[in-house]
Amino acid sequence: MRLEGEPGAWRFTRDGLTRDVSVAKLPDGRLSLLFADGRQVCGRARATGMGQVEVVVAGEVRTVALADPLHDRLSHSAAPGAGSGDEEVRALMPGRVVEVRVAEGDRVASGQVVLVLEAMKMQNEIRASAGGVVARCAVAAGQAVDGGALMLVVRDSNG
Amino acid sequence: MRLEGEPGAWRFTRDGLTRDVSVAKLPDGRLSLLFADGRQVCGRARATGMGQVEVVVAGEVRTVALADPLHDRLSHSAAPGAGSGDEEVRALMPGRVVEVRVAEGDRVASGQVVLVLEAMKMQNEIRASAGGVVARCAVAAGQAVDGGALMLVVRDSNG
Amino acid sequence: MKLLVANRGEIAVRILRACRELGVGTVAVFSDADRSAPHVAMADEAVRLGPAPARESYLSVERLLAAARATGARLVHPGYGFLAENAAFARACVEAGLIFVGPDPAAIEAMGSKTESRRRMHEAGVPVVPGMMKPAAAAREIAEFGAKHGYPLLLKASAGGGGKGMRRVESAAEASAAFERASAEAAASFGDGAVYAEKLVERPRHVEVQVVGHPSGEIVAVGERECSIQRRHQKVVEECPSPVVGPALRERICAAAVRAAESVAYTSCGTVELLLAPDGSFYFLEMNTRLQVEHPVTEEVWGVDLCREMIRIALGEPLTIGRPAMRGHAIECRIYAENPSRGFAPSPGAIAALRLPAGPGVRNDVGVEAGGIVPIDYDPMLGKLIVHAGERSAAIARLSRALSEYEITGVDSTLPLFRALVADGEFLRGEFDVQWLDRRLAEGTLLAPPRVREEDVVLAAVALAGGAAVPAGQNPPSSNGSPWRQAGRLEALR
Amino acid sequence: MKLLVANRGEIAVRILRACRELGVGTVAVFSDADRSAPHVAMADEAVRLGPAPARESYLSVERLLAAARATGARLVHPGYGFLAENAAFARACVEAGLIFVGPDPAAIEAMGSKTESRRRMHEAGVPVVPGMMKPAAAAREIAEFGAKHGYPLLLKASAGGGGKGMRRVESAAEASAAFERASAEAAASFGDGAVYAEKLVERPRHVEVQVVGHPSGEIVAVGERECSIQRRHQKVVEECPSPVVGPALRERICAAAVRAAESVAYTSCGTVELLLAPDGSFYFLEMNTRLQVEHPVTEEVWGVDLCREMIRIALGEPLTIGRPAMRGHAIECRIYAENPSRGFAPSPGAIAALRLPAGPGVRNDVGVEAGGIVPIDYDPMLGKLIVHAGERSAAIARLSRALSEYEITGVDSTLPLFRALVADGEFLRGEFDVQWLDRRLAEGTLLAPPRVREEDVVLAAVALAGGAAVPAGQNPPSSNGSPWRQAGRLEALR
Repeated sequence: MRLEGEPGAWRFTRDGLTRDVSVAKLPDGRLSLLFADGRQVCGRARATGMGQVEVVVAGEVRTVALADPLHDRLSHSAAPGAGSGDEEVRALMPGRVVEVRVAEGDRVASGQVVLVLEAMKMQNEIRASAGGVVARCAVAAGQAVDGGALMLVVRDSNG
Repeated sequence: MRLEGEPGAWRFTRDGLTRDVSVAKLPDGRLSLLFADGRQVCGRARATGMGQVEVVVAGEVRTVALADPLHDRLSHSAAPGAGSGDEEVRALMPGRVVEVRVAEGDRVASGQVVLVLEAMKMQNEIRASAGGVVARCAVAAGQAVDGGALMLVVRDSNG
Repeated sequence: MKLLVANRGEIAVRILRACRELGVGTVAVFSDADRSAPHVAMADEAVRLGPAPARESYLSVERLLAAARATGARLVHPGYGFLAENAAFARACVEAGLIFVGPDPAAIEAMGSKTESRRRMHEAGVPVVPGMMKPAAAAREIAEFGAKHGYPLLLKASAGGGGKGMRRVESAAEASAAFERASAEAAASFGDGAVYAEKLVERPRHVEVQVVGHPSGEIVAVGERECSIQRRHQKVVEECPSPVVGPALRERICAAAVRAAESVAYTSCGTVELLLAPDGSFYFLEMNTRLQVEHPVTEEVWGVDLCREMIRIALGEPLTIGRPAMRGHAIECRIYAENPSRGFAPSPGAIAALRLPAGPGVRNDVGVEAGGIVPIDYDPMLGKLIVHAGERSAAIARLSRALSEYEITGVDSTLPLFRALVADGEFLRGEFDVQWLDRRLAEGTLLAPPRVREEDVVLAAVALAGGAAVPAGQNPPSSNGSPWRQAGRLEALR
Repeated sequence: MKLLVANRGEIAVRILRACRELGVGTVAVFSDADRSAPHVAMADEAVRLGPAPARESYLSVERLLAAARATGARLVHPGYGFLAENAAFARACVEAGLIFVGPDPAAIEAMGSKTESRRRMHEAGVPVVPGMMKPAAAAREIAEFGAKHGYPLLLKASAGGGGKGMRRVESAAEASAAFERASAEAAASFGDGAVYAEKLVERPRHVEVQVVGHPSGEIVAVGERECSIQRRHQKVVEECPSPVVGPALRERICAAAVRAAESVAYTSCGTVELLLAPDGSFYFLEMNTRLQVEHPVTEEVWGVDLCREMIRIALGEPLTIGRPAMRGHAIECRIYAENPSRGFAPSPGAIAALRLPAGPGVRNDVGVEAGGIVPIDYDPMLGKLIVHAGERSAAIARLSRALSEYEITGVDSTLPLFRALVADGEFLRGEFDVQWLDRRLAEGTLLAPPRVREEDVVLAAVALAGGAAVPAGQNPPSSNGSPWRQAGRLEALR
């Protein structure tokens, strides 16, 4: 699944099928999605945590599992940073840091929760994708971050 | 006319008559005023500038002139400050400073607009009540102020 | 089966609801001003027509047909206004293989022509306002016309317009002098002294009959609507039934309306508009070959669903309307974004708050919502409030109650006019005619400036001073420590 | 003239609206949980009763009477629930010089007693479910009872309860063995072998008749309501008319209901509840001596205003109800803050969004609003959706349409149940009885887990990625500079 574009105009690709969708915000907060073939869906979506998104369409509530990939990708491990073996943990979406569970110098294991990021009202546990030592912690609890912002650098202690 | 109390419970006095009123905010933003005798008024009020307040009760729009006194009293010139001849300009209501038109050291004339304070969605020009020199400017544009907060000190240049 | 609604606002919403209830798929169209409008949000599919101006969007036959093609819509419903009575559009739909939800284009055309429709009414035995077919050659002809049709008459300049050369004639004795003067005036004004006489209907009411025709040839009249409350020929409040129409008159006007519809083999919902004189005589005005704005009052009182019936007819289904019977009284208020205290100046902009009334006998047909924008490009109608109750006085009481719940802020609205009406003695007694509202507005005896009450002052003062504590069950605000809030005191407000 | 509404929620709002339409002043009462509730905001005056628990507020006779005294209210309307069928409260109102809007306290008392009401029905010739008046001395008595009243029977332990010792008897041949076993079982369970027989009404429907009585002695029956869709004996959906009651049966049950009301000289709005067997026989269940939750479906179909009539009667005015006639079909859904997928667990809390349906044939009687709190202290009913259309199938289509517009977020609601109902074949065919809903819920064949659609996934992804540009006509947001927003790209969501 792949979503490209910007607010208002998106391209959604899944299973090899691509759909262009124009999106407008309605006065009551719902979104109107208008597909290129004319079909429309109006509704709300609210992240409820654990990769789950609650959508409300025509008053009906359904839960969509955007599952682990989104969850994981709220931070992403970017290309090698300053030193080889460094893993940069960046925010993929704008959000707010709720909790930082590590400090510089801490050892972290692969998969360990390093911080909690709130985005779209969903609290997301961000895990280290590899073990190492926290080389840098660029954010503090309560801080707002832009999408793409560097939050943490984990240095491969073997590197 | 005199209004004493605090949010939720007020005492209103006019023409020698005193009325106690309990006030609740309704989910849609209206206020419910409940007088001691049981009578109730529900509605909205919005300052429209120039001391005018638009009230909406049972959907009917009426305009109340609270006139200059309120306007003026959004800031008040408090008791003498540090030095004799000092005039303290304080915010009488919580609000946000929209614009500061003077800097420390500036000469101001009596009646000159020194800053603009937004309170209850109304932008209010705050004027110096006496001429002098700005001895202190304690606020900046964009800053939120509590009721009672010191905003400016004007020193009587003759004092 | 899919239907394209070639309209916007409340009537588009009304049609979309009918489609949903019928299980018919829906296509909305929109201009750039309406991307976030309720009628778009309610449709299964939506197609952009073009920029905001109606010429480039809702009035563009070409773009509407393209939208139908693109979505595979089989039916097109024009609503009212825009292209609803445009025979060329109806014809273009049919030629494109679409079903136009309305009468045959020929019926639209015939009724769209003043002269052709009068001719047909004459043939069908439907009364039209009597008038001389050609200019009077002499004063004697005026007197003869008056003797035949009764006084007063109105002399009109054949070449005239705009009231010039018009002259009232009260009796035969005045005929001669009036003819001379009107002819001289016409000659001076228009270079042509020709004048003709028409019967003058004084203090007329606007009463109209709802008809439903079917391709089988069956035509049913569904009672009348009273639409005399008008502002400059624009209906503002409509009622069903008319307070002055009893069973006998109803039978007569319904029979005439059926004859009118038959004269053009009418096959959809339509309305025959009549001028009703105080003596009970009535005259054909015109026939509206579409669903009217005010159709809901008929629906409420007669227990029919005109919008549904109209679509069913277009789908080739039989009438389900049967022999409906009246029950109770309904009143509709057209709520416009206009300020009645400022000459009904349009008030486009953003709707801040919108509180709709509810409960028994209250129907809201609304095309906007809170936070939405009222564009400057179209008719500024926001929606309609329809009330229904057991009898007229109860309906007015219910209307008054509903108006007390209705709140629109951000834009001006005609709500204050309706609040004044429900408290007006003449309105309560049903004593009005088509000029009544303009007369009362001009006199300044209807819209009193609102009187500020003591409670308003307290509300204003309290609101500005900080209002209420936080509602029960909600968290206290994060801000604190305001000394002013601790012991607020706002002196000498006035 | 001023009326105090001794209730809260949607029924308080309903009564306040009726008062406003009648020109009667209003006093609301509230507990600390309800200071900001709609029923308070709608009243001319309001009085705090006490803390949230009903005992200390809406159930406190003393505080209600004090509120009436303090405000000078002359009438007290109890609504339904709380003190509505409490004869002591009605009597206390009368003794305090107030007008209780309801029947005479004696009528409340008589109908409140199971034995007394059965006795009166017997005298009035209103059928009650036949049962032996004392335990059977021998199996022969069972067979005699069966011969007289027909099979199947139900044997019940005199000392029993909770279904223990109950035994079905299909025919005379089974009577003897069943009696022995039931008696032995009863003796084992309760130490008392006494059993008696009652006629077993199989697959019964709950049908009830609306009556309106007047002090003049006149009592009018206003047709029946079908209330068989129940969850554990609690009505969830009501209709008017019943899909299984035709004109002949209607006449019979209405006549019986009038006799029932006459037996207690009933002088207000009330309801005679009946058990209707598949063969058309019916039996008195109980009489509710108050306005019912489901009164709106009768109002819509019969064109009457029961709430208004009830207050008018209390004011000593004559009946205006006349000889009403039926038209169309109405359905009511009770919308509770409960989760039907979790055993109807109550869901108190703050209502985030509340979008009400509107348009033709839709009535909202609602006691909450967006942003309001549903307290844990009271019945979790948020309000009622009532639809009305020309016939049952059209009413269901309209209900389905209205449900597609209805949105409640923040708390769970019973809306999903109604959406399932309007798509269910048995419901559409009217094939249900009082156990039907519980049966279908237990089977798990009614509430299917919602199926996620492709569009839902797109909506979720798009919303999380930033959704829409700013609506036309509004200012762009002040935040900027997010590189992600500039060229947003959210890869590999799944």
